[in-house]
Amino acid sequence: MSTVEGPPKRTEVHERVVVRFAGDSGDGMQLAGDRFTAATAAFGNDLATLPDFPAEIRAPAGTIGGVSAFQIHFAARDILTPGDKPNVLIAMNPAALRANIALMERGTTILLNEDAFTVRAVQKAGYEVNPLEDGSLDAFNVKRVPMTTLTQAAVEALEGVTTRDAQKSRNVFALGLISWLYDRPLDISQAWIEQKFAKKPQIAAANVAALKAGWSFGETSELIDVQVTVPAATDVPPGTYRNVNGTTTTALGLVAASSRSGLPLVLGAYPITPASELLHELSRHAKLGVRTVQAEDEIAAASIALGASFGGRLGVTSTSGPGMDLKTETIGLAVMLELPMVIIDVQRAGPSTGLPTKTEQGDLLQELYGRHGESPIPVVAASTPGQCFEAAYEAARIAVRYRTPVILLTDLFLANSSEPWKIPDPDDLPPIDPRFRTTAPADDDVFLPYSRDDDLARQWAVPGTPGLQHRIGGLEKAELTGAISYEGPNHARMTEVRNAKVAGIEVPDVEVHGDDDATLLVLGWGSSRGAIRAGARRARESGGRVATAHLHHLNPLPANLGDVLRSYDRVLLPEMNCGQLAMVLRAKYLVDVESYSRVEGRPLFAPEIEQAILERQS
Amino acid sequence: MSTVEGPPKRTEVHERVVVRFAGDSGDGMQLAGDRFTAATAAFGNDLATLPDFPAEIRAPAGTIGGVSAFQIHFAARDILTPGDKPNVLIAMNPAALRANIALMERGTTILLNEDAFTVRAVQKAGYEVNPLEDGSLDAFNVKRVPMTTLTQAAVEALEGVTTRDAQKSRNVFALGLISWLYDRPLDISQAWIEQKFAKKPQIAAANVAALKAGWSFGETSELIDVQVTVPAATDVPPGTYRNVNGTTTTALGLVAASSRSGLPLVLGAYPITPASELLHELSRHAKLGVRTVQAEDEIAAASIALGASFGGRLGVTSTSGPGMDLKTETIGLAVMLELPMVIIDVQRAGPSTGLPTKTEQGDLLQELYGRHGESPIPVVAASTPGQCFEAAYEAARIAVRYRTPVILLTDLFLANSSEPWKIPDPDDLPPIDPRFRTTAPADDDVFLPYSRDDDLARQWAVPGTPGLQHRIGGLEKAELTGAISYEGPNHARMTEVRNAKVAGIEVPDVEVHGDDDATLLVLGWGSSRGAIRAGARRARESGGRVATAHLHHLNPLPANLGDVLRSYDRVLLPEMNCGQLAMVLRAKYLVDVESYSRVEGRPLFAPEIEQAILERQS
Amino acid sequence: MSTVENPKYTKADFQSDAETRWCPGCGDYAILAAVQGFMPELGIPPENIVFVSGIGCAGRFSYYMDTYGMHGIHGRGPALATGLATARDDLSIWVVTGDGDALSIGGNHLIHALRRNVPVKILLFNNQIYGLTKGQASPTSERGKVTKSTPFGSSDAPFNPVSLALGADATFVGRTIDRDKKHMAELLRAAAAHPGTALVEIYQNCPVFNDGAFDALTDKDHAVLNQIRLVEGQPVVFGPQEARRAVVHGAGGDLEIVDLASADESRIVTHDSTRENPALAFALSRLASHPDGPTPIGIFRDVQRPVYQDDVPPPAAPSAQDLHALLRGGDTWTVA
Amino acid sequence: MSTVENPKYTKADFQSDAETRWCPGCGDYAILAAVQGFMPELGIPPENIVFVSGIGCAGRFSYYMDTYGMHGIHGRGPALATGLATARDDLSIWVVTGDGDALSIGGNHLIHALRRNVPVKILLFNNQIYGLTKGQASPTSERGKVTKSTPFGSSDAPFNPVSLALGADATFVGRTIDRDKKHMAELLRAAAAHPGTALVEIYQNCPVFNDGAFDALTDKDHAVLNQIRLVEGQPVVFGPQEARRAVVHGAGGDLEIVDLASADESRIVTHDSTRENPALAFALSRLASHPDGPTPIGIFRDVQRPVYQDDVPPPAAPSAQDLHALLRGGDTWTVA
Ligand SMILES: Cc1ncc(C[n+]2csc(CCOP(=O)(O)OP(=O)(O)O)c2C)c(N)n1
Ligand SMILES: Cc1ncc(C[n+]2csc(CCOP(=O)(O)OP(=O)(O)O)c2C)c(N)n1
Ligand code: SF4
Ligand code: SF4
Ligand SMILES: [Mg+2]
Ligand SMILES: [Mg+2]
Repeated sequence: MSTVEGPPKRTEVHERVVVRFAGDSGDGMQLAGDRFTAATAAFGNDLATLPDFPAEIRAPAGTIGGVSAFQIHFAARDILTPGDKPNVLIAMNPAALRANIALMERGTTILLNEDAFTVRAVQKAGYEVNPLEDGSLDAFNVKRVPMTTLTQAAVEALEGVTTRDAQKSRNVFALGLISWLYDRPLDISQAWIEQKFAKKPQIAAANVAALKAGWSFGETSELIDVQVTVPAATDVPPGTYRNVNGTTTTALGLVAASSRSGLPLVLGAYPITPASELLHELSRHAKLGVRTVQAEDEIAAASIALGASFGGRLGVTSTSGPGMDLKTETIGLAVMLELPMVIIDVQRAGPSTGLPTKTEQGDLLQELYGRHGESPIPVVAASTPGQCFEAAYEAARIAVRYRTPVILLTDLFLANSSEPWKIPDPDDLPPIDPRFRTTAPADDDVFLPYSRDDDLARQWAVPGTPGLQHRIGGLEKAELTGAISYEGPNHARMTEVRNAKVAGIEVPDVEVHGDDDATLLVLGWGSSRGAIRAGARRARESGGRVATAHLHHLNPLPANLGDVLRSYDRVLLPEMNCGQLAMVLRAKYLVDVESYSRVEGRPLFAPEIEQAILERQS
Repeated sequence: MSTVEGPPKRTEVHERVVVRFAGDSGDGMQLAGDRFTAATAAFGNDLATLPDFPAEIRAPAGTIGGVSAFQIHFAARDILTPGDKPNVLIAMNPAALRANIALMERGTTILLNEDAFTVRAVQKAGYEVNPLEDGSLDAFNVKRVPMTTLTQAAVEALEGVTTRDAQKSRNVFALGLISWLYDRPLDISQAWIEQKFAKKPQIAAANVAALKAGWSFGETSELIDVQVTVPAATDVPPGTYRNVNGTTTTALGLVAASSRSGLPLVLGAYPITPASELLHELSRHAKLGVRTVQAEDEIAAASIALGASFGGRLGVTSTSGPGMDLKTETIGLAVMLELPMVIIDVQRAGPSTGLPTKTEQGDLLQELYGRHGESPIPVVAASTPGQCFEAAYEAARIAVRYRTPVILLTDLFLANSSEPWKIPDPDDLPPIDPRFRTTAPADDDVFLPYSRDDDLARQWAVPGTPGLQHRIGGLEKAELTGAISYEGPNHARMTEVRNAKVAGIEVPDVEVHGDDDATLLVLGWGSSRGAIRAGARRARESGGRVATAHLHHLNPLPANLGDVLRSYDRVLLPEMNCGQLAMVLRAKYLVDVESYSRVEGRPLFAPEIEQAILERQS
Repeated sequence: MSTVENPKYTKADFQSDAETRWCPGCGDYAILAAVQGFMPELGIPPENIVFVSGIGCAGRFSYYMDTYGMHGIHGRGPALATGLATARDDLSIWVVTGDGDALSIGGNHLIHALRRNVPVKILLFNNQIYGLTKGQASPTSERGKVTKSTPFGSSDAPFNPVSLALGADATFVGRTIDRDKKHMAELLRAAAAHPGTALVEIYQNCPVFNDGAFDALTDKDHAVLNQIRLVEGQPVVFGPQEARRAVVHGAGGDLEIVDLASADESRIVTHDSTRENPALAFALSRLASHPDGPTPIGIFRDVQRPVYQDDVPPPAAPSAQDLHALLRGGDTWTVA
Repeated sequence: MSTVENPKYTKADFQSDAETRWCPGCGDYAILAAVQGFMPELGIPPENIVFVSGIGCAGRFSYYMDTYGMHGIHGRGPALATGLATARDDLSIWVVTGDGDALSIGGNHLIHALRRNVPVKILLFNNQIYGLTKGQASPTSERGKVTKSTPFGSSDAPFNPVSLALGADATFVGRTIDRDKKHMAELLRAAAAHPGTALVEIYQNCPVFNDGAFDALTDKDHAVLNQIRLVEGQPVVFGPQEARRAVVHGAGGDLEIVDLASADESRIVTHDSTRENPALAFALSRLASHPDGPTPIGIFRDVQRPVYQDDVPPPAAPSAQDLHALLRGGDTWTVA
């Protein structure tokens, strides 16, 4: 590469850009993506990101199965999804190219590590012939960058840096290059590197050198003729922000609920993809008083949470599909005991073991109806990475206020994707008051653990409280006393009370957005929110008229929902399942809700929603 | 008692009678009821019976909690339920009287063991004052029979008979008395006693003596002035009959399916009330080749059944509510593996541990939707004790034909109650052909375990078959090959195929009975069939117009169901739950199905259905 | 848990007003009386004591104690109690379970509680049968046992609960008998004093479905012949005066039972439940695979090991400041 | 299962065409090669062999064997295999499981399979970590282990799988090492020959999440120091020629490790895996609670006990006549 001043560059201004980093699991693409995200956030763009991990632990290096990718969508205006079609693909090897080429539209840019396209590597990726040679990439704007060589050259000079270190900093070279391409400041990344490798100065040096080499290659090489700027977003409300994925916000929401309620948080969990991350995240907060138990299985995990709740703590358990199956019986016990408990299901794709690294919304009906007997449970669903905070907090609030297990639904997409999140002021959060029963009854009367307040919430007296010793269990209980009762009429009354309590939970009305004159309502729940909003926005831009609404409470449903549904000619309900919520709404409101169903293990995309809307313009 | 000829007796002819035997758990009421039932069946009446066990293992003798009862309804015409209001109550002690008096209408007869009404016993039963003395029974036709004394007297003469033996044959005295009252032959009971106690002749003698004493007391005592005859039923189709409860017929249906399909039966089960009886029943058939495993828990029980199915056997697992929760994950695996498996849920009342000895239909939604992900399963529900045979056979047939787990729903009421059952000719049963894949593919092509026939049933090749070795598991499978696939579109197709396979199962159209001009349809499923039919019959007798239909297949639903529902102004759906099937039908057909819901741990009664119908006559 | 001389509480303080519902003559009555009688010794207020139980006749136990109580679901008692112990380090937590509850459906939770050394005391009522479900074989029923579910005899070999617990690295394992109030109290005392998980197997007679299962150890003439009472620091000898027998280290390394008279003094086992190595305790547990002959009762093992989560900060709700700081952690930026 | 001299089958007959998907350098590759290499010895046609596995990296094993195979759900392998063994007595059934799969979620099924003595062979790949879920502590991870789920160190004590199995009355328990193809083959051979349940613990290195967990037994210099190879009928001695050591019966009855030179011949343990009493096998298993020092490998126990359901009639579909008779059983009456 020439070290003399390079040619002058064109610069273009774009409103939104989607960049995708792809390489072998070992290539550190997630890190490159993270850092680029941090710089972009600091720069002031709105953004959304999505990592795309390989399903296999570590498929052989260089194979399709081993490709790991990270996508970021950033813009000068608020954005709602990590984007569908990348404008730029960074491919660190042939497998990365082959695995992602299908996502690229003609005319888009592909930055690839030329050095990696050896004969062996090309074969390993499953190519017959080298794609750089058979013209199969002609439709794209391909930039071949000898990243390995350049990184090598940049770092070999340094003291005590091995070739291996050089190898490992290729990703940082790519980061530098892409930072130049989109005119992101280097200092943030550099500071991060220096702090991260503070203990290994030569590694730090190597990475900084690679970072700068990437930048200056962009600046000087003829290969790259245009620099793109995406102006900072202007429509961002003021406040302090951080970039978070749904796992982090879920953890924060729970810790916030613990802090605000004064109830220590106890998590019982058993590792499972993708829910494990929440266990990892909460385990790091031990010093704050959070207790996590890696249980022997999900049954124990749920039981541990429930045991903690009985002890007057905030008992939480988290898992994904197969684990939910196993928690069923314990959740049913919690329904009978009427104790607060939060169960988090980070949904993944498919029945049985299914597709552990893909996303879906297939567990809704299980949460609503998956227990034997009449066993009602409130269900809350999060809609964006940031909103997981509120959703988790709300789940805990309902659980404590109404003395009931609450299921919080998120999914793999929410858990892994990230967006800038305006950090809330804890004091603005609704209070959570455990309202423990602490006073013993007067001598001549007895404590009635199943007597209730106006919310039908029962009295909660915890061990250690003098004079309130009592026994509860899974057999049907007599009204008020909670003693065992086999009386039919009592069972009927208790069944009614349990139903009424959940049905009576106060939930906010659903809000409708969009065109007043719209005859089509697109209703959603969970992680499809961004895609639906974006799809509707696009549809409007192409002249469509549509209203949208999104549900965060799935049981009970908002009081105004029936009227809202009836006020439109057509209601379309996109779900990443075979129409589960649609069926619930049809039964409840006898409205002909139309289901838009996708089960491809991926989030919904804005363009398909846009199209679905436009197809339904009357 | 006087041994001289007693007074001449009036005889009355009744069309139907309900008799209830009640006593302490130790009093042998179930046996007395069983024997009376046998005699009545042999006599040629149609009948239905229902035992009513105490919830506690063995509550202290003489307490309400320890009362055990047996009810029989027999008639000269076909009957449909064990009856609601008894005409005669046999009460062996004060607790039995107190526990059952609420069931008796004024004017009905109460035969009680006078000797048992001691001061202590009366208190133990929870009476303030002796009900024989405070006039509280004036509304009834009370016959005080000193059963203990009379039995004593009858047997003390005999060689080597202890007072204890005498005590223990009080129930047989009652049997003799009631046999006289309804003019049942004694010989059958006598033969049974002699055979049962063949090894203990003096016990046999004591019981026979007690039996006869009871009879002659009826014949001779002034106390009993009328003998009732219920003529043999005339509308009974010819054939060989036996009296069976739903547990026995379920077991027989499974064994029949095993015999007809040639697939050895393997049951994996873990004890639980009321499903344990099925485990006990099938365990007795080991000599026929039936293998039963009492597993360590329900998860293992289901896994054992599924492992057996993989081995090319008829894998079956049986349980009740709490156990269903635990089988969830394994059933999901069976859905993915597409292997035949029968899961039997003998429903009991309530969520969690609930009311283990009461009946309910609360598990329907769990069976339909209780698994994570999109996990469709056929569901069959039995409607009468006898029909459990067909239902079990049908569940096995569907499982084998379509290679799918099938859930069979029965309930505690069906499992315990009995009725005469016309023994079917096995040759009339539909064939079950496993259609194993046995031929290895030609050298150059491969075995495709997930290739399908017209029913979408996949190829089933079992271990031991040369050349067809293959691997299957819970991860999503590639179409045809069954290899692991993480491809989104493949997952969408497989989800569709699994849904289509179950949706495409051939089930007979639902039949409508009753008045052509009816505008009200009463639709039912499961054990409510008898009550609905009887209720409708009564309603018609009092001038109501109504049609009835009953579902035996809950997934998929009969093809004509939508049209049937739409052809009535009103559809009433009685269920022993909070409207579970109603919600499914509303969602699917957008018909305003009205739910009649009872969750009192008891079967539905004909009179309440009759009333519900009459209230809805337009 | 310190036991006190003049207890502040009486047996009555631990008797709830729920009517006991076991069959007449059930061994559970004796155990209940013994436990209620022992509780005052702990000197712990009833409100700081919790009984967690599973499902079964044994499981009903928690209703009869006037403490806090949770009647859980089948087999999950140890897991529920683990959650409670994790959440609250200020309580005395007891689990009551049956042989089916603890060893069949609940086997996994039991062995994991034992290895973790969770601070709970587990009372296993072993009647070698399923009582509540009216008489099926349990994991401690002998091979060949005829029950409702095994009409031709069970083909499973039974667990030896003490061996299983030792194999799971239990720090405290004891065995006692429903009929022996005094011995039971000793074991309850030692279990209560043990910092980690204590498992106490209690042989319990079920007169209705498995009557006499423990006659070899309970009825007058046999008890003296068959009870091998493990006494700390004492040689392991048993049997009537005229025919004393001893447990000795055999040649091959196994333990053997020989006549005391003919026994080589130096080979007689001296009982020491505090040995770090569970091998000898295990060997003792193998003297009887089933309680139909000479069977050891008493404390097999009682050793110290870090108690579960004693090494982590106590559970607490984060302060407002901590929460504030936590929310603002990581890279943040401000939009004016 | 007779092993034959000139096997009819070759390794290739047991290799499926599925692409192996483990990380480079994973110990599972070595185990796969060893098992595929051993299979021909059985002389059993591939179609009569079934591999059942749970979930985990280890669980993928069944896809790579060209036999019948079932990749089940997490922890349920032994239960699925019990069903298969109950249904079919003509198959050679193998279960492949991991330390989390077998000992965490699946612990209960494992101990029950062992006590029942179901005719299945269980290969437990113990890498002392959760591999597939990317590195959490497992029930065999050492106390204090820092993992993603235990950032401040695990506070659970680990299981010793051999001790646990012996406590559960296992009839066959062995231990081997992924790197030692020959030793593994010996254990597979013995396991295959055992009529009941055989549990073989295989120490397996996970280079990605728990690299070097077994270095004390595998890397050249340490192996000779720490491998205590149990050889039938031989004294239990180990270590390099210049520093041989012996396992002896200690005074108190525990086993001790001493220098061979100074050892009292008569006290040196002679290995006998066929002793009815598992006490000595258990004692051997306690020589190392964790494989970081001298650790026994080989066959701890191999005894005969009735095999599960060998005592009941073989599974069969009832004949038409039997069915006819059964339906007409009990009191019947005929209506003309
Ligand atoms: C999930 C579940 N499965 C099965 C049952 C039924 N059940 C209740 S208690 C019990 C076993 C009781 O035996 P044991 O634990 O020995 O207690 P015991 O009654 O003998 O005291 C069973 C199988 C249940 N309640 N829940
Ligand atoms: C019910 C259920 N819970 C959790 C998981 C997630 N999971 C898959 S494998 C595994 C543990 C793997 O560890 P191990 O058994 O030691 O096998 P390894 O990967 O180390 O070979 C877990 C927790 C699951 N698949 N199913
Ligand atoms: S069944 Fe047995 S254990 Fe249960 S209460 Fe009765 S006697 Fe006691
Ligand atoms: S994670 Fe570990 S155990 Fe799993 S495949 Fe990779 S190296 Fe092997
Ligand atoms: Mg028991
Ligand atoms: Mg592992």
